[in-house]
Amino acid sequence: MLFKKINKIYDTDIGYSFFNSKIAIISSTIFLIICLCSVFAGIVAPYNPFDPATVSLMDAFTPPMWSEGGSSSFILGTDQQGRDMFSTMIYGSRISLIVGFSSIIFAMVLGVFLGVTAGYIGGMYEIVVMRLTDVQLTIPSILMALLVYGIARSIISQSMHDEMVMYVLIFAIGISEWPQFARVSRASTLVEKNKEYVSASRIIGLSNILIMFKHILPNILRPILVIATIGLALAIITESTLSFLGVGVPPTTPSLGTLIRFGNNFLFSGEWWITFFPAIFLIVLALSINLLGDWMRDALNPKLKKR
Amino acid sequence: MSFLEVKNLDISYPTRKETIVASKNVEFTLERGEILGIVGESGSGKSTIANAIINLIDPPGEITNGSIKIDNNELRDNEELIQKIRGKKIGFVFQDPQTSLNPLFKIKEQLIETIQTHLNLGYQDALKKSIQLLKEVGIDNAEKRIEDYPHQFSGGMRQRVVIALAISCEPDLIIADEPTTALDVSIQYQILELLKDLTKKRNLGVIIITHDMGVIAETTNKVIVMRDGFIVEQGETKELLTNPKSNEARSLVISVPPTNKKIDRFKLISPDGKEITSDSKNLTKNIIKTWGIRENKNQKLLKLTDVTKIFDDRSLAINISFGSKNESTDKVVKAVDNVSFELFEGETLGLVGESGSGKSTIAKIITGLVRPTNGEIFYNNISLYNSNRKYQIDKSRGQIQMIFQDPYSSLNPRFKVRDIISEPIKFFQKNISHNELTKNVYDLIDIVGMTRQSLDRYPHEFSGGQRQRISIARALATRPLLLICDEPTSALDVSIQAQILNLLKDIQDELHLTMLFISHDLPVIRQMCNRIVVLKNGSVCETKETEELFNNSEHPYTQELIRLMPKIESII
Amino acid sequence: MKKTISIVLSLLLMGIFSPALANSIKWSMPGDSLTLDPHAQNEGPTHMVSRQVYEGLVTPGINMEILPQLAESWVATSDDTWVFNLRRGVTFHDGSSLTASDVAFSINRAKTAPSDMVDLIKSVKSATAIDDHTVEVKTDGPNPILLNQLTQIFVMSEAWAKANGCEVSYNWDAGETSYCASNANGTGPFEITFREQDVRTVFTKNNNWWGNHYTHNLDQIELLPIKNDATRVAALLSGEIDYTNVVPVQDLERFKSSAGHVVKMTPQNRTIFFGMDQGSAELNSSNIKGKNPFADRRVRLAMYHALDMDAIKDKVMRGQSVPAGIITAPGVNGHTAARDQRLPYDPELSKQLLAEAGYPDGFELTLDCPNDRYINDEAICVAAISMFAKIGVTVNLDAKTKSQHFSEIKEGDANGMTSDMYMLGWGVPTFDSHYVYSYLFESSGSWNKVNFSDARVDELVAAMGVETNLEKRNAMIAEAWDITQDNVAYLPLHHQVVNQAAKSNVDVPIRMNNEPLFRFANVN
Amino acid sequence: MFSYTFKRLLQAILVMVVVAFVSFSLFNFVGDPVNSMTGEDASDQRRDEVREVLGLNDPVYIQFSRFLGNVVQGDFGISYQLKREVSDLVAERMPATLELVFVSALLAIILGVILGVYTGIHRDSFISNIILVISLAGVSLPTFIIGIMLIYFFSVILGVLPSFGRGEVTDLGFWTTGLLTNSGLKALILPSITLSLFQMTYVIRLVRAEMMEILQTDYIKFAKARGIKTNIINYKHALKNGLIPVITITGINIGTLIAFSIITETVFQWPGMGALFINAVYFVDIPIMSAYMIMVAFIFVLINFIVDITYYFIDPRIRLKEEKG
Repeated sequence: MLFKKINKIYDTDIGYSFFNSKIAIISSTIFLIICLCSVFAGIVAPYNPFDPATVSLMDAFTPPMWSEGGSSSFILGTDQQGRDMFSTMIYGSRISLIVGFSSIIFAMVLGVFLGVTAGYIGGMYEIVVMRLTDVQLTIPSILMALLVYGIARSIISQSMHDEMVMYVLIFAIGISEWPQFARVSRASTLVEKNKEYVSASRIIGLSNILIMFKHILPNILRPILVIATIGLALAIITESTLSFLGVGVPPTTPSLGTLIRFGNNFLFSGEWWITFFPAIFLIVLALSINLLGDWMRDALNPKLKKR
Repeated sequence: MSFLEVKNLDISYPTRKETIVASKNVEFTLERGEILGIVGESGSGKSTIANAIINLIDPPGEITNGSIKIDNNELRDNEELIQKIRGKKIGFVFQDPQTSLNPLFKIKEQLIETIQTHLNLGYQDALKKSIQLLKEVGIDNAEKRIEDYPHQFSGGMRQRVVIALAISCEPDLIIADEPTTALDVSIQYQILELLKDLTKKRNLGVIIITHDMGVIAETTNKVIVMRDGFIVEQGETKELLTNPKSNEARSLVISVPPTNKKIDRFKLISPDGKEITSDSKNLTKNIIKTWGIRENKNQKLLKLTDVTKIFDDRSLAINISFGSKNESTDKVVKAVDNVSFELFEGETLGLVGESGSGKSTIAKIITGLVRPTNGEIFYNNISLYNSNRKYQIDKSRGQIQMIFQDPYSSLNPRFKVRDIISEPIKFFQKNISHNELTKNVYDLIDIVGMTRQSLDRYPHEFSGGQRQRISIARALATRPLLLICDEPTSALDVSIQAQILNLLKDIQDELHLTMLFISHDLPVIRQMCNRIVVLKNGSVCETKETEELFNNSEHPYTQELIRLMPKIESII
Repeated sequence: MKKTISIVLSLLLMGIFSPALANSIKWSMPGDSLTLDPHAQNEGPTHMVSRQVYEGLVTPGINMEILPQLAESWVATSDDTWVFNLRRGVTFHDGSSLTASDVAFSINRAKTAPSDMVDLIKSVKSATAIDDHTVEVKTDGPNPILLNQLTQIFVMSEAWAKANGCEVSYNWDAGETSYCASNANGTGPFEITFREQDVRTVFTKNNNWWGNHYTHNLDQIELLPIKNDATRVAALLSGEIDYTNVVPVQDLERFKSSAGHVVKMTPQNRTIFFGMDQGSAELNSSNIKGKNPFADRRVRLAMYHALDMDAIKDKVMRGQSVPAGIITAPGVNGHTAARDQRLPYDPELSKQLLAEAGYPDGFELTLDCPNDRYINDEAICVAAISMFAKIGVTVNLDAKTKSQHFSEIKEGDANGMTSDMYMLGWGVPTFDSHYVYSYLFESSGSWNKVNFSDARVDELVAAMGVETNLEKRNAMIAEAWDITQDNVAYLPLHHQVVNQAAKSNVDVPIRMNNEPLFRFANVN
Repeated sequence: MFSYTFKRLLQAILVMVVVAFVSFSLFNFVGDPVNSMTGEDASDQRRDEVREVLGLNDPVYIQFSRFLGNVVQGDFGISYQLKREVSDLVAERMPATLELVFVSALLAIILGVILGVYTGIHRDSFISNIILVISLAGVSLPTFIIGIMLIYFFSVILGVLPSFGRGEVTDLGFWTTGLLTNSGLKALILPSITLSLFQMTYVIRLVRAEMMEILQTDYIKFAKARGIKTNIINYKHALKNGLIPVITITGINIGTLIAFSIITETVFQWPGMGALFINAVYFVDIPIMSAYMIMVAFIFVLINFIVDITYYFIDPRIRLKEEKG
């Protein structure tokens, strides 16, 4: 049954293109492994670095297993607080991925909703929405995120900071990414709207909501999926950059960017592994998503005929 | 030895599943001064051959066998020679003049560039020659217009520019791939005349690739009929058209709507040469049972009075954003200008006109897709627009349905056929039981001549004709009284067109539908309609009974349209 | 056109062939001086720059001992009158001679708003020039630490200040500016010859300086502020700077072991501690409602015993700290080695204490921490959190930049919620415990944000402010410490250590306030 | 032409007003600047004085209208932290940032277009694939990691390039430039590479996709059918069409470059506006933050205005459309 399903997927153009692209297979495998690891972090990681009770400061700065002074209980060594690097990275990637996925979904829902409605309804509403994206675009993502972050910190009660910070990050990154989705989905909607199946639906008398979200939306998902993928990588990088600038998640539950930020302080003092492993991990994660997105962009582009 | 000799030509496209044979064993010759037509339905491989001659086959296609000789020089696999003769010895004309020219370069630049590539001319001489060429292809004020960009020319003019480019370096052979398909009848006529003229004057060899038997009849000396990559028949044009021997050629010829008479149904021939007869009566039985019996009372069903539509895009002018370029233009267009006509139950009214005549806009106004600027539309004596010019869709309750031109965009690609057909049923009968719904869908898919298995497939798995059948089934799902057909067959091959037209006629007869049939194709209109409204630039030229119009039209525009339409009978 | 080209060319050549001076030090620290006006800001880096250019009547030496500078000698003629005899032959950088009226002018300028030094020398009533070389300073009652205070008061040229419209200092906080903010005219061993704030400041040797020219051999100092720690370390490693007085502790080892660099360190007059709100009825961030766990001394003691400061010293501070038992630094009056002895690290005892206090399963709360104020502040907090976790107390960290941190401790956050537990560091510029009490322990102390309140302590603080009998006063100080230490009013962490790193041919003496004295620096 | 320009100008002003509004009203919520200025041991009375002097006790709308009036005159107020005219600070820091952004943009566009065209034309060649993989790595590498890596390698290990600052700068009166001195140019190398890498990869991918699409259009096929030489087709016909979106992306990316210069300037201690801004964020220095936001938006709007006008000259289709109207 499963085999049949795979065969069927293989039969489609996208599936064929996927199974014949080494890059697509490798990158999606890596991405999948990272995702699975972070979802099942509790099982995969030997320690729970987010539970301060299990961390012993005396273990701090243990080098990787294979180095002199390394310990077999810490494969990739420990950080400055004595947390197991391997576990911390897995738990950290979970935060990076949660923030990345959530902010992109947030941006996507908001952007696609505004884009589709703007493209379909048109008129004054469209003008307002598109002007909004213009204004949004004049404030680049990092800047926007810094702004939102700063504001949120000052208006949210301090005891709530830890719980809120993740939502703040998600909101901050998401709010700076939505115009991409709005633009693309508006442009695609403008194209789809003039197609005759939409006219047919209107003649039948279907409501605009139904036409927009049942008929048009499924047809504009491809370009949206592509920017969502690229955007995911971007969101993860933005999160890590914010954490690097010191405005990210709290240091007791570090994300990859926070780890790099702390590790960076130990780059010259010989404890290279504290920054090296998270950096490599982040690069591999972002690279695998980007490669996947790149492949998808080419594979889903109907204008590029296959050779 | 002929001027052009193609022998034994095999072309194939290897894909991952199979190797598609685009042409097999193709052999023909062409002399100077001769016009050869290659005709066939879509996918028959006719364009591939044209591309093969100048080695412009899209990858991964390749010539696997055979030879192409021009003046006894072998072209196959001789990239160097081909590069030299492209543009020089062989001129090429593509189908769509809108996309054939680089939008960012002036006509002048494109012409001079081509001339200087092949002829040893200085800039001034090349410029002079370019102007000369433009004059030759019939562009007025050539000295000035040569400074223009492609988008400043109309479609017909652009095609003239393309032809000027094709003949710019004194070629011996012109290959024209569907050169007039994208053009209106009157322009088509002029372009074809131009080609004939040039052939004579310059003693050229010309290959015209087309699906239009009328064009073949009026233009060519010799003709090749292709199907599935094979030449099924070739010969003198007159001989072949009057006495086709192969089934394919016969099918092609008899499917062409006659321009001089009205026939009841098209004869259809299956590939093995047998005649196909349809038995729609049986199929419509169930539908009639669910719909109830309808009678034609010959009452006025639809009435348009003084309908006007002005497209004023200036209101959108502010809508230009950073980076993204806006497509609106600042201009006022009177698309429909004071149009009035009536439509009676059971009749088929034809709306005919060239592009820009406003015929599609009228259909959109009737269905509520576009709001009229002025005028009233009455359906069963009820106005469809309220005082705020808002469309009252509940007034017609789905009784007005439409079939669209493009079978590829008129079905939602993400919906299964079953969902496409059942959606309108469910919309009008919210409480319909699952069984009844299935039964309804089966009836509809039966009536349009499709198998029930097709219900679980997606639109892209079907051919254009099949999709048009699905469109018809969807339109019927709301139990309409009025069916508007907007160029329903202009994207289809001629034999498929015949099938769809037959189907429409059958359904109309059985289900007592009223039809508004919109087309630019006069022969089709003649076959389908009782009365005809001729439109030009948004206003009505004349309205007449069909036979009356074709035999005794009064308006000069109508007369010209009838005179210029390519007639297959002209040769017979 | 020709002219433009020649200008551009000469600029180019100047750029390429800018003369490399034989003995120069490129100095870097995270921040820059805020203003060159010596009285406009009472702030560390500002004084660090001013100290190279300006001089005071007296000055702290390398070991913070008070040394004569512009005053050769002084005498207290009564409880409230001091007479200073000025050094002769001292000239300002602009060539004018120093007179007593310059000194009186400067002291008066410093004690006149909008100067920022007003608070520091509140006790000075007046400064008058008796003759060209004698200045009389009157204080508001006896002031045992006047000399100490005067080390921070730099002397300007009266004529120069008046000529340039900065007779009084300017209101830096309100964004005013003045000529004296970007120009300096002192009597010091170096004069400023180029300044682009936050980017580059060049000090050149003052050949007319009155002092001993042989205590240093510098021709030029260049200050290049680099905020980012790693970048500053990289700059020193790559040789782009010669000296920095702020080194991340983890990089000291690398400089220590490098043949090309030298490292120096000394304890600092700043103690880091945690404050626990013991006075409020309920903690804002805690899961315990209706009562305040910190109100119970046993809980505070439990928190104390949970902290393994040796581990923090070893791992977080890389040995660069002195674990503290008292929140005042060695050298401050009232500090004793015995008091500075920490209670032992004993998590088992902590658990027991918590159980006794009625929290066998611990409780939860938020710790506020700065992340850019003290050495490794955030890392200390994170380490402490995992130590608290081991005794069952779940602490959430809220780390933020210093300005927000201090604002929230002082006035609560945007919703008026005060901090339950926070990190703070305290230095004692007066070297007397009274300073600590009046801010941190007195019921009305402006930084007593743990709401510690003890009637006896309040009484003692008031009394020691006016007590002139040193013995009696010291007894009061000792009693106050006994009470507060016994109460575990705060959780002392450690005394910070100052460190600096330089290329090995650069010798700048280290001082406990982290302020370099380039007149004692040498390049070999 | 006039109405076209006017329309765009109007839109630009509209966007600027919104940004100014956002900039002020948002920053009005952030933190309490008094603490950042006075430090932890200042007296309460001192705090109140400062508060009064800064006008922080006024209602929000008065603060805003005061702000708006000042902004129009180029007066952004006085920095809470640095206590200097923000306009002076910005004028002082702007050359550094603009030089860095300009050089990076140039680098990104020139290299990006060259590599993009190459990979677009030679779709499946080995070199193209290598370029693409490297370019993807460029997108996947966070700017700060690139900067740290470059510093570590070129400054600390090799010691050939400076790790911070602008080097020797030349003061031209209205502008300080690092482009005229050796050390200034050397100091520019690492930061500009760091900053441009991300954008360069974007340009490469954009140009590549655009070229690939254009090379399949009918007019390219028609040009081939006319016997036009492959090189002319690739580098004249296709390239000109392919460059149009590059102009757009340049407009949009200038804003991104300026924003990302925050990180680059932080890592390289580049004395530009970004470093000023991030410092301002840490210290809740509202005047600098709002000035920075307005400056970034202004530069962005200005560049896009220029881009729109450029379009008018490059793409005849737009010109015609406008002339008709």
